[in-house]
Amino acid sequence: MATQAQAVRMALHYGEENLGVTDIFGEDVGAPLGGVFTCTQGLKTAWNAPLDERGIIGTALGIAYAGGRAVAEIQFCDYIFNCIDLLKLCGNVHWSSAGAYCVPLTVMTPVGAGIHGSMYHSHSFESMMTHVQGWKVVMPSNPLDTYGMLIAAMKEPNPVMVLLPKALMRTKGEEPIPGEPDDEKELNARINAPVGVDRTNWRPRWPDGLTDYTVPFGVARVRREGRNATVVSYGRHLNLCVQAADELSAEGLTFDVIDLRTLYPFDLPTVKASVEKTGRLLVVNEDTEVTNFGEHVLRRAIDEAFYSLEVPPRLLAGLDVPGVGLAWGYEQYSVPQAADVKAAMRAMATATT
Amino acid sequence: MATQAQAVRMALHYGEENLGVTDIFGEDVGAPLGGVFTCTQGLKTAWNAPLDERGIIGTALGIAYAGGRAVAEIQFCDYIFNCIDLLKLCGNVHWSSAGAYCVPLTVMTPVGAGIHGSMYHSHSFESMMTHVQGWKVVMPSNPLDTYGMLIAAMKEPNPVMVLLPKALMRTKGEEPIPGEPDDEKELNARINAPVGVDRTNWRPRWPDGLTDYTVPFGVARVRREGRNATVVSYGRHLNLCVQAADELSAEGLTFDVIDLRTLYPFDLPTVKASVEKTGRLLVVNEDTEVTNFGEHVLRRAIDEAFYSLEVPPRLLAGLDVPGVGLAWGYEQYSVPQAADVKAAMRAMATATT
Amino acid sequence: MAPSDDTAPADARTWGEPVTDALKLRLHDAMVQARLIEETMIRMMRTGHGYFWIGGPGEEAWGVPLGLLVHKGTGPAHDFLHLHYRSSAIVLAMGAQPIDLLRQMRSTVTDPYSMGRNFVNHFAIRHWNIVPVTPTIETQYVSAPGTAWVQRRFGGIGVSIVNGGDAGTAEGDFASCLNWSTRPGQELPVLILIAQNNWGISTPAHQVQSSADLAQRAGGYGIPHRVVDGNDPIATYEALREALAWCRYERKPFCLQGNVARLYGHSSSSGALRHEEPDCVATFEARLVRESTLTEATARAVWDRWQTHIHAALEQVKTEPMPEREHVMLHVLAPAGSQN
Amino acid sequence: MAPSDDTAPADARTWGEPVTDALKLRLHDAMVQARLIEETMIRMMRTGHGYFWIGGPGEEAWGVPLGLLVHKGTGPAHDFLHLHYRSSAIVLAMGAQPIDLLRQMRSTVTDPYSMGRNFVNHFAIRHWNIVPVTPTIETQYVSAPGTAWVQRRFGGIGVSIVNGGDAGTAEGDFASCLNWSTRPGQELPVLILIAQNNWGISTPAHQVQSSADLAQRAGGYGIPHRVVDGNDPIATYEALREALAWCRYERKPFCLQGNVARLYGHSSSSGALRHEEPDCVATFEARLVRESTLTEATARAVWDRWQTHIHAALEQVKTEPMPEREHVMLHVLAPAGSQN
Ligand SMILES: Cc1ncc(C[n+]2csc(CCOP(=O)(O)OP(=O)(O)O)c2C)c(N)n1
Ligand SMILES: Cc1ncc(C[n+]2csc(CCOP(=O)(O)OP(=O)(O)O)c2C)c(N)n1
Ligand SMILES: [Mg+2]
Ligand SMILES: [Mg+2]
Repeated sequence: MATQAQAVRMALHYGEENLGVTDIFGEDVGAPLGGVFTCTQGLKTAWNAPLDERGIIGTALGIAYAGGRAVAEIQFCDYIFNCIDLLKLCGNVHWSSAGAYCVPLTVMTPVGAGIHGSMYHSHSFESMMTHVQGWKVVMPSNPLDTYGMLIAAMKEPNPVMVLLPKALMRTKGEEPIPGEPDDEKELNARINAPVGVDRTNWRPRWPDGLTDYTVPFGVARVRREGRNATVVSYGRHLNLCVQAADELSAEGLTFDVIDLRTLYPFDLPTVKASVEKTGRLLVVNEDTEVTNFGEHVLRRAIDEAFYSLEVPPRLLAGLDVPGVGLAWGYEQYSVPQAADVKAAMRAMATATT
Repeated sequence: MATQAQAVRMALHYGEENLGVTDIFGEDVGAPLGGVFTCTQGLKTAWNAPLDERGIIGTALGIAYAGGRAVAEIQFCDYIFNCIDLLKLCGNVHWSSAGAYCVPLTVMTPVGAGIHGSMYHSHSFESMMTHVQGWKVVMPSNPLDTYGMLIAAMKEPNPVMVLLPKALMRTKGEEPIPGEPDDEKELNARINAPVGVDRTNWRPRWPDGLTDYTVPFGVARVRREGRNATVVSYGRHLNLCVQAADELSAEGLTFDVIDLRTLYPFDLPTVKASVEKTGRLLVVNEDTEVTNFGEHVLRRAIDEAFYSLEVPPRLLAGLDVPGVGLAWGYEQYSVPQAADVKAAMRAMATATT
Repeated sequence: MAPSDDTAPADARTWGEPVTDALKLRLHDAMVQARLIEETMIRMMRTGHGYFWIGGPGEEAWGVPLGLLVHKGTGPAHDFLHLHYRSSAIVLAMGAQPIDLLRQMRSTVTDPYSMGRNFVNHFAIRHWNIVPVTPTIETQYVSAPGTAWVQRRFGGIGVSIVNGGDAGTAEGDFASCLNWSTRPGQELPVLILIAQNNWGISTPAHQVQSSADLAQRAGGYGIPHRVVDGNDPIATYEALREALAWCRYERKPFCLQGNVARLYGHSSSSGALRHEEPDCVATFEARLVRESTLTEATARAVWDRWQTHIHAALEQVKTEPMPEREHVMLHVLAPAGSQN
Repeated sequence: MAPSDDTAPADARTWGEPVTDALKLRLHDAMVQARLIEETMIRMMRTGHGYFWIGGPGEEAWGVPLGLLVHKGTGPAHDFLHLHYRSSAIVLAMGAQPIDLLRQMRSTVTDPYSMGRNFVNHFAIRHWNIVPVTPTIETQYVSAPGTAWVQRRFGGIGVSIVNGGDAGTAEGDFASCLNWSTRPGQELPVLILIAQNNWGISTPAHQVQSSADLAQRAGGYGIPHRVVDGNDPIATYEALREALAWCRYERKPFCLQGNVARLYGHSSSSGALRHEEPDCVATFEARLVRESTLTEATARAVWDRWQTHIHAALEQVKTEPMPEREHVMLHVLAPAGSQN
């Protein structure tokens, strides 16, 4: 099975060949490194940008204006915060020009904690980004969705922000990406750049059968079905929720576990239907908890299904600290861990009304 | 009565004289203009910065490091979005340095719509800013609070973001600022720079009796008391809520109208107590509605007082559009207006359970 | 579809027609038109037919020559323009209809640039590659390398032209433009303009700029640069012609600064009052009369013709509808299949 | 309270002691110390005593001379340092304790710079005006004018020193620093350093920089500038001495670039393997031996002494506690009365 990084690579390759992608660029995105997480190894349109995030987003916008199609990477979302004005511009071009221009552009950036990244390789970005208009915002939890949402992004006439949970970069999926070789070793041999040797003459041998597999925006996926509570999550923490649901079934507790996948526009009907069924709602993410995107999910769910709620709907999110510290304890106690997720789900399912 | 702009001016004067303020700076903040809203006219430490918001925030941080105390202005919050990384840095210096450094710094910036400002003089900023850690965030609704919260800001060892509703800049308060002359004409003659003539030799004659009047952070003010619902707001919209409450009393509906004043940390106990009393909660602001600070207020209120809620708590906020358009209709239909506020309050108070 | 006048000259090393009397008259005509439109819009603001005015009166000798020299059309074969809010003379000299500027000034729903959403002089004209004018100062300098990058790959003679004020060069984005335009072996055809009017709102340049010659900053990146008297349309025209030929055929950046006037102050916020600054239209007209290229009577006729034209346009605009509730949510997201 | 060694020289026009044999030995000693600490920390990372390593081996000839020349102390009378993550040699030459770097490397709660929160080499030393090293590239260049502004007003000879890499100069913040340091009549005493190692992670400088001489960008702002061989501690020392004297007494900016080596690659992410680059410590030591300033035996003794010192420090650090739950929310907000 492909890893998330390999899924990105294959999707971008498909985009270069079939969806008009002209430029894949960012810091260290080109040869020889192919991205700090190897996501852009071997791609024919990949190139190294100057160390200037504002220049990256601005250039990407210009490429879109001129009819190109860029996939721009910000090396870590931790370094995107000097560009929020430019993201806003990308998102308002179509509206402010009364439809004259559009901004077909994909930005991808690794997010979240989980790799001992310290204060500046652990940021989350979904709360701030969903507050920026004119973008679609996605955050996959597995390689297959990563592939399918990147394909969707490269077909979009609007800017799309693809948030890649960095802790999942090397994680394999449970479902194959259509067209990937059955044999993992073969996949690695074909598309992983060799390590420890000169890569100058290395070329990938892309799998032949890659497809147009597309995950449409705005459609959640129900990963587990159950009765006792609804859990809404995405990205890395979605997997913790699934795991906890499986474990809690031993205690007789079952959950609807909803993988939002797209955060803007998010799939309210699916959330609503589930809450109406279970009467309980827990939203889980790892962004800091003040003005957190999960609070938006809660608010919209309350708007739609307040009278179905038996107990207070809750958010489990990161502590409101200025950063995730490097030492083990900081991450452990400021970012929800597997045990915290499980405890919060159990509490939600068993809270007395 | 002093206007909000005059309140700022007097508070900053008090700060220069008594609270160690060394630099008041930003674009066009110095003579001869004294700020695009006249907030910094006549101040002895005011100076004009280069047109570079990143330089402004960076320099302000440096001034704090070196033991100075700056009040930096971003001309409109619409132009602060290229500095979010620097605001985050200001907010994490104390934590990341394990307490070695602090960042005593006040940033003030005009926010919100209401002056036909079009797409880039109408932004709100509280949702994004409350998601940035390490800052206190305030948004006054009247000149007296503006004065008192600026005084508090200039005493703080932490960075404070003062969001000034731009539509209130020329609005007078109902309560005098301690020390301001009783006669409004006298106040104007003393501290308003002359219009249409050369200001080179103009000097303000500051009122003698200005005081240390301080509005503590984190303390809301209940502006109206009532039974039928709790309304939480701040800034410009708080006044619309008060007005609506007064009008709706004719219909026999009364409200607790809470002026949060400080958004971070916000006064949850006051909100909670009120919701427990009224059983109904409406939060009103003008920021766009997705991942909106008002959703945080709702979430915390639900955490604390879910079982007191008789009907769904609601948020009334701006539409999720890429900007407030210039033509009358855009602002009218995308930003909550007085009639919308009144209708939402009536609906909240009268919703059947 | 896009009008396109693909008039690449046979001799690949020059660009634009030489200065003749006919050209001088065209320059004069376009300068008068631009001035009158701006003055009309200032009056509209004063009389309640618009909320806010900002624009370029005083920059006609800088803008008109550029407008005449643009290789206009759609797509990378043609020039891209990344402009700011004082660029009306450029856009009008390219052939924009006066009535459309008045529409944006009045925020009518018929405003083709923004449907009444943006301030006046915030153009967005896709068929001429005029990308949306950003209200944020200097951000146009980071999108310009993007269009130029596509043009570099495309080949041809299309360049990207970016225009902005002096104070704005303090934003790091100006430096980003210089840097991205000069990656070794990947140099970009960007004409980097600076309209030096010695002010940023109320802040005089000498308080915040180490030197009035801002173009020399390009020198640190090996970019050829020059300062020209932006009040003299002939000087400007010649300088732009040369600079554009360089960018087009060398496929490399050039930085040109024009020293211009801010004739009505910053904007309506500061009253839009007439200031004691050089008036390039009057000076140029006097010179043409002195040189007998123009008589006073023909000059007067030019003013009258545009005055009449603009008056009629204004009357028309006053009858046009304003945006309503149903326009608010239009264009929030582009529909599938949209393209530039 | 802050240690302070206010040793302003009598002759106001020079700064720092001249190069003598004694000084050369001090330079050598400090360079060895810095190298050994970095190599120890790389080993710590490999053996599980730290999650991540980034640092400055290869930049000793650039950092040590600066560390010796800093006017160290607290407050605007002394120098402020706005450093980046390859600045260990500077901080060690100033007198920082090796054990403290090891503490940060191991993320112990005793780490005095960040209490185990930040990556190694992210210093924050208030008593020496070393402001927190920012993990964000180049933002130190926008805070430096702020401390220098206070120093300008304060008078005296304190300056602000900002250090960063070559690739980072592409961020607009580098230009902001040049601009804010040169407002006419308000020039700031900032020593603007660039450590040019020809790489930004995996991206070679020649792909993204128009010229290897980045200091010349300062020329566009009228700032004197110079490039020095950053592998030669004597050349660096002399250049820094001069540059610092200029900043201190002219109260104006200077831009100095040092061409340095990146001896162990970017960081532990790229393996922290030894690269084929000039080794300034070995070269300098060989030269001192050749010049008979040092014997091979005394040189060996220097290495041994530091090795022993560092080994003991490491053993100590291994016994120290890690942050726990109660440390997470400490320092989120500064308590009332806090001051710098
Ligand atoms: C990023 C940003 N900051 C601030 C402003 C507010 N503002 C509008 S125009 C202006 C002055 C611009 O001066 P300059 O660049 O010289 O252009 P000029 O108006 O003189 O033509 C300022 C500060 C803005 N629009 N964008
Ligand atoms: C704003 C920002 N963007 C990206 C990064 C990721 N990053 C860390 S080091 C580095 C390369 C820096 O190169 P240079 O400035 O030359 O310094 P060097 O590491 O070579 O000393 C990058 C891109 C970052 N830390 N901050
Ligand atoms: Mg100007
Ligand atoms: Mg480097």
